[in-house]
Amino acid sequence: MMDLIAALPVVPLQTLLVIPAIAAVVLALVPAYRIGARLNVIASGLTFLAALTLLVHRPPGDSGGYLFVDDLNIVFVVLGTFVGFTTSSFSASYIGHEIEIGRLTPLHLRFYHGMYQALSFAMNLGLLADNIGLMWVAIELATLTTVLMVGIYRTHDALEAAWKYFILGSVGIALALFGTILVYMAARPVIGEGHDAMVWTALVAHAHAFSPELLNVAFVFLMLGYGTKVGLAPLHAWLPDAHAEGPTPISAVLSGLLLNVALYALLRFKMLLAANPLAVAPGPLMVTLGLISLIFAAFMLYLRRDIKRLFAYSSIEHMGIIAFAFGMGGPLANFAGLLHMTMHSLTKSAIFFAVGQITQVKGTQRIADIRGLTESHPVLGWGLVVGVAAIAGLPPLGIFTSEFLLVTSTFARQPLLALPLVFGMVIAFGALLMRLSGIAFGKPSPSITQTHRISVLPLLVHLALVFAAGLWLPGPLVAWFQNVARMLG
Amino acid sequence: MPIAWVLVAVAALFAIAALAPMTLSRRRAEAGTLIYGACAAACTLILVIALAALLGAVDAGGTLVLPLGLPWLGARFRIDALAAVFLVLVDLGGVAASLYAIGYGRHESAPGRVLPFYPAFLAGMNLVVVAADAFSFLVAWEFMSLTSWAMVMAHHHDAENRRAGYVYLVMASFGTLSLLLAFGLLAGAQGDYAFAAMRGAAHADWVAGTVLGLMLLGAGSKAGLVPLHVWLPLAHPAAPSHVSALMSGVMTKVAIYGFVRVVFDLAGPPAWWWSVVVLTLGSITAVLGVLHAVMQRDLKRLLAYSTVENVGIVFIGLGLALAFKANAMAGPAALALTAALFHAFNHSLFKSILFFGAGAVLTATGKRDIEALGGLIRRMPHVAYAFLGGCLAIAALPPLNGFVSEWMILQAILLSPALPQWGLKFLVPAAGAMLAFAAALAGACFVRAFGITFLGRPRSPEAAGAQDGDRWSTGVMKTLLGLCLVVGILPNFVIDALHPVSDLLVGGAMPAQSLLPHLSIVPISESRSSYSGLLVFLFILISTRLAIRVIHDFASRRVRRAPAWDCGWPDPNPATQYTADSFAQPLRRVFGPMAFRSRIEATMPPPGDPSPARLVLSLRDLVWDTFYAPIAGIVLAIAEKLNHLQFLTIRSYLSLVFAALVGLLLMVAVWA
Amino acid sequence: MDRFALDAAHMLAGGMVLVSFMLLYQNRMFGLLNVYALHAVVLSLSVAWQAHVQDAPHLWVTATIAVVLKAIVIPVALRRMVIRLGVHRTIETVGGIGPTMLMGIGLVALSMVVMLHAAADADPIAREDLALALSVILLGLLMMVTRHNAVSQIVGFMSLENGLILAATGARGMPLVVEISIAFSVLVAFIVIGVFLFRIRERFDSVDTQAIDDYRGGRE
Amino acid sequence: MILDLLVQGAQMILVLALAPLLLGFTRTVKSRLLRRRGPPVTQVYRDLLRLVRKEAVLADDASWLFRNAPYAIFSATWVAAALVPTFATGLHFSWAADLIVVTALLGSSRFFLALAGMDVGTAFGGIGSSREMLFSTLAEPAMIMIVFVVALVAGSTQLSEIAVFMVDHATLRVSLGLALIALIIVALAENARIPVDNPATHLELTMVHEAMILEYSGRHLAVIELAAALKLLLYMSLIGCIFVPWGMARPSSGFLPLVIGVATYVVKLAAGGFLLVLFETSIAKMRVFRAPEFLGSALMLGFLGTLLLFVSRSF
Repeated sequence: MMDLIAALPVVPLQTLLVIPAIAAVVLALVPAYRIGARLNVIASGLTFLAALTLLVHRPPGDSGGYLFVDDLNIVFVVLGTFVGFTTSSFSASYIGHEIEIGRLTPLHLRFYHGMYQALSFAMNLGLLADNIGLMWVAIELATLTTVLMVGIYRTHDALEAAWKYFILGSVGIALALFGTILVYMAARPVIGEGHDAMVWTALVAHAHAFSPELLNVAFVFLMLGYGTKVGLAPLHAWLPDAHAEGPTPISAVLSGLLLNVALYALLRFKMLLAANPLAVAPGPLMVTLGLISLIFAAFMLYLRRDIKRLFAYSSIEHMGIIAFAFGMGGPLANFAGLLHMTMHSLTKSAIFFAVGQITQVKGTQRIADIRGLTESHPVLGWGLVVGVAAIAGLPPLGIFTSEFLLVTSTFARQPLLALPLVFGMVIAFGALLMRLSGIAFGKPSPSITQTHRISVLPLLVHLALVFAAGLWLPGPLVAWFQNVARMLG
Repeated sequence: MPIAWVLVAVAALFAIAALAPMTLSRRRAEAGTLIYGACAAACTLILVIALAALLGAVDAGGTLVLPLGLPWLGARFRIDALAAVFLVLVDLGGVAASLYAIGYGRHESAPGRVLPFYPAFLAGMNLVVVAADAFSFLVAWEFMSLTSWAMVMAHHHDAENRRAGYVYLVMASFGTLSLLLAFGLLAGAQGDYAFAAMRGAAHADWVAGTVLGLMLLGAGSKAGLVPLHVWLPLAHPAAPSHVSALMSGVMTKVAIYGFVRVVFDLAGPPAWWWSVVVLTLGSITAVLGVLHAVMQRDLKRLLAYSTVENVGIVFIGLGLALAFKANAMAGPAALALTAALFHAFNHSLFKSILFFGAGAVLTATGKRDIEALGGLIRRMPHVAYAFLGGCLAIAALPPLNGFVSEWMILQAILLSPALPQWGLKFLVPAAGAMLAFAAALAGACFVRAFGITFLGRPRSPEAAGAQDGDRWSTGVMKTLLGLCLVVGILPNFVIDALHPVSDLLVGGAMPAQSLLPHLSIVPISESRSSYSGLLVFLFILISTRLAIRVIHDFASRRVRRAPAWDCGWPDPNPATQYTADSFAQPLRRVFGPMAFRSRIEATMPPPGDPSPARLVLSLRDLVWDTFYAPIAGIVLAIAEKLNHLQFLTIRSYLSLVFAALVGLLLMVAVWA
Repeated sequence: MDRFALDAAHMLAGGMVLVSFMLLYQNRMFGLLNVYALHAVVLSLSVAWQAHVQDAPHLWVTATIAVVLKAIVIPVALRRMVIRLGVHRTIETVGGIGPTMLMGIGLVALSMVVMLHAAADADPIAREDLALALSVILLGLLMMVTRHNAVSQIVGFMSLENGLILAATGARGMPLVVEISIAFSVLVAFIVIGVFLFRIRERFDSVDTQAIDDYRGGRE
Repeated sequence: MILDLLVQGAQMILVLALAPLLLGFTRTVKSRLLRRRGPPVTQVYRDLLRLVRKEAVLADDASWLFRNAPYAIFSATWVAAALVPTFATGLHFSWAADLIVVTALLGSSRFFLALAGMDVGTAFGGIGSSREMLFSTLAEPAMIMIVFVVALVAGSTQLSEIAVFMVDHATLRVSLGLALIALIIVALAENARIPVDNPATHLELTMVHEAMILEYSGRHLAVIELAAALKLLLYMSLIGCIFVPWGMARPSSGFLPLVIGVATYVVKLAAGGFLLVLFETSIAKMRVFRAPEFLGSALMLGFLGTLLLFVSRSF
């Protein structure tokens, strides 16, 4: 076994960027949307495989200090590419139906697929970048591509959502860039002018010598800039609309990947600050924003009438929990944060897979018009029930584990912080369950089409993973996470 | 190693649950029989193991660690005396319910929504009891809630049931989160979640006190402690009857297990004021529960409320045990604890009978409203017979088992003047009065329940055309009744079986009972008090036979059937019978105003006007009005307020960002 | 570095702040666009000066981009759009010009306090530039927040970008990648804005974001 | 041993034999007090015999419960009565059950009586049962409180022990006084005496006990009547054994004490019966919904007594 692994070729990091980049160009040119969809799946699959090899062989970062891998970003890369892969296979069947009912034209789809690969290119770049400037560029690219995809339906609401996303996003861009500049300013006296002063590895190495005040100001800007992308309240405004109005696969990608990438950037800079003893601890800031987002989103869940918006808000809520966890810091909380993030990506994208088909078979996104799914579409219905149970943190599903660790460790360390946390969780649970019992139970509402079998697969795969993780976490993964948790301090 | 076998059986239950859907799709007809039969077998296995472990036939010590759950901890399972007792309780109920369901399940309208969850539910309850670390305990605990919720939602077309399920699961997860906090405190910042470690660690007073509070919230909400009981009378009736029986008879006991496990075992030595809290809550729960029960018209809801009452009685016993334990009075503590556990066991027996009976009535007539029943004793003699027995037992009448446990609790109360604390001196007799009051009310409640449902004349055509329960159900009910009787007349052996538990938890035990003359039980000393169920039973038996014999020898045997006399005004119309509401009227008139803020509007037509007079009766659940309605209102109000943020203009969103930025910059400026 | 270079850099950066205030002061559409052009010009001057002082040739590129794109192309394009879409020529503001100006002054003070305090050990020129750049950024943001219609919001956003460039150029030896990214982002930003304005125009006759926001009554 | 068994048996027979006599005695005395000649003391025996000889008329839809309830009622009451020491303490089976059990046994007989009342499905039966249960919800806790008082004073719930204790250290205690009053109130209510209920009434709307047995006739009625008589006797002897326990024979103490015991017992019963009648003739029956307050006062008294004992053992 081991020698087999050893026999695997060392895949240079660039492949993770080259595959999607080429695919983007190709897909933009392929006229037939079915082929395009397949190619999309294949490309994403290849990217995922390439990412998997990182687990066994870790190629050295390139000499120029542009790309690098460490434990932290491998976690994100593998997770991201996997979700990207499953989502692409879901989208393959999703868009088929969109074409049938004529919401999209093949021309749109060329654009769509191109953008999809461009997005995954941008996200991989952002995750692997060793240069904070490069990371910034990548994340902005990712934002812009998603903006374009959110607007793809060209309905009034879609455009308006995209517009809002774009404006708020670009302000976020600006703030994040200023933060980056400040970090450079802080690094320059120590590392010296030029490229090195933006290389992550070098930065962390010398962070202790940086001017703490400058770092504080920088983190304020970075927190707000990237926090906008993470969707933390009060910077969240773009998120619900973008989720609700874009094509559902994009909603899945947004919740499952993009938020994580932004979060990753935040974590990087948090580590930078943590490395500097004199700088203010970034923890309290993240904890505060996390709690605000959690409780705010929890209350917002109650009056939602649009099913996709509902789950978008639940994404805000969970981002809040994750930010809270990382803000708390410490081995347990960080572990919980990582686990929660992973589980949330899997679960939330699974939910959006289900929601995508539900909206297609019921022909509406209005929660009030969707009833009795467990009766009319058992697989979808129970799939949604399991998904919501998972997202609500019920055992034996993955998120329960992370919430267990988070709540218990927090209450033991900071009892007063645990109370608002639990409060928010209960409130959110009440809302989600209220909606669920309406959607999944009761007399079925009329449906316009039947569900297509194939696209149930990604949903089931994700749920199976979440379920397995709730019962049993593989040892290596745990060691890995604990390792990263220690890294995060 | 017994624990291994238990886990095997649990795994088998999970397997059954997993196979249920395909069994359903294949051979729909026998699916129920197969699955319930298999469940019964698995539960029997666990039951045997647990009994063996309890009676010391096998050595149950030792923790089994599976590589599941938290990776660095593993899932730990262990059977100690306490666990063994509750395993017996759980699986006795499980076996009974499964066998009953073999017959009852045939009438289930939506088997697909019950069969897959039922085995999982059983498995969950078993796992809670054997879990030996916080994580697996909580997973099993919440899994138990989840599966039972799924079965509450089985008949989901009825909006009432959906509401019940909603309230239930929200309360359940609230409870779980409080348990989470409790375990967080016990585990400490290092996060050592194994029970062994928690037991070993020394906890500060405030920690232990907080843990007690959290347990009352967490376990109390699941057990149905007032004011956390509101979900119970909604959810228990909503589920299919055999599941209701499990939820009422067994799941509440699992909750009690959780409470006992943490408060008596893990949280360290109790402070005396703990008992004040527990006793107060217990007494209030007992009385309020039964008062509500007397007023109910829905048979299953009545039973659910009476479950609340019995949980209260158990908690009274636990409170006494805490008081004695805090004052290092091992003997009395053992008596109180034994009594509490004994009552929990008894309740699981007769509450199962009663819910089974309710289920049989429901299938036979399709009605849960007792106002529409009546006269079933003639149509369903077997069910009626078992149900009557259950009523006698739950009304704490000798020689059945309900009486013994309550008698023991009273004996424990009689020992409490020795307690030094003044607060307890005042509280304990009050608790005793409440207990007696609750018991008496329970008598009234079940006279009403049985009398209206089974006696008199049928009040609806369905009731008139009812068929008796099938062989399985009636068989199970009668067996359980027999068990009630045996336990009632031979309590000695149960008490001795509970010996190791009290040793484990309060470091003392009642004197051994089995070998006393005439099999009587003696809580403390012969001169204080003693009770021999066997003798009383024989007495009654002999005197009854004697009376009958004498009468039949010397009296005339002639019997004539005639219309009822009824003071000379017999009226064949069943509507002239006393109704459930009119039966409850005197009690309502005495206790209603304070307990339910009951109001009656009577509108009389003027004299000479033939139109009917109407009487509108309104009862309110004060707990709901005072706690839950406001909370719900507040939450929705806040949601409404915040919801405006959904409709702001982009500019206002930007100004939010702007404000955040400026605020943070100011902060930095001020700090740095 | 000699005194004069420092003062000149200050002068230019300060000039940008001043122009930002002028932007805030404007209440006529065309006036706004003109002032924005001026803003871009000053920016390019300052960038050029930095290029000269730091003798960093690549900064000249940035300077030219600034002049060409921001001082000429964009204002012209926007002016066209305003005319074609018939956006009404006055800018309605939130809470009047006066208070806005006051707030602006407060923001400048804030940024001074923050940066001068924070970057105490950075070299003086960079420090001053950062302080002024931050104030430009904040003023740009303030403008976006206090203006109702899309064009002036876009202008506000772009002045914000100018502030960024000022900051970036102020930071000595900041690698090329950054300018590229800025130019690139501004470019994309503008294109996308253009695309959006166009699409939005398809749907209704005004690019007033207020109108967009009005349109969404009752969706939820 | 044998003697003990004999004594126990004798007691069971004795109570059975004396019960109707006591009832008849009270009736006679009552009518005398009311200046009537009244029936002879043995009238109750005759009534019972007549009823036994008559045929039993069952309502059309009376169930098996209706036919068996009388025996259950009777046996429960009888056992209870047999467990209360009358003329001798330390009865052989006394430790088989204590005062609480006695209370509970009476409870079960009431349970069956109430069910029997509802079986035929007449309005009157229902009224009777519901009111009976209402009274019991107050009378039973009161009884338990009384048990508490006595048990805390005597340190036992065993009637024999209590009796012995009372004889040995006879002291005046406030609590005991309260308990006595409470017990009398409970006894009046339980035996359907004035002022709670009127054993002689046939004005339907006011009756409680009579309403429940309205449908009974023949031997069933006889058994129930006998049970009622037993109950009266039981309460009398209960009061006697707790509060005036003098003259009882100690366990296995020769023959003479037994004779004395029986004699004193009869005297006690007579006195009790006379006092009861005196009380009844001197007050009027109260409305049904005053009764709960009446019983509630008993509960309060009992609780007060218990509280006093808990708070300090010197009362």
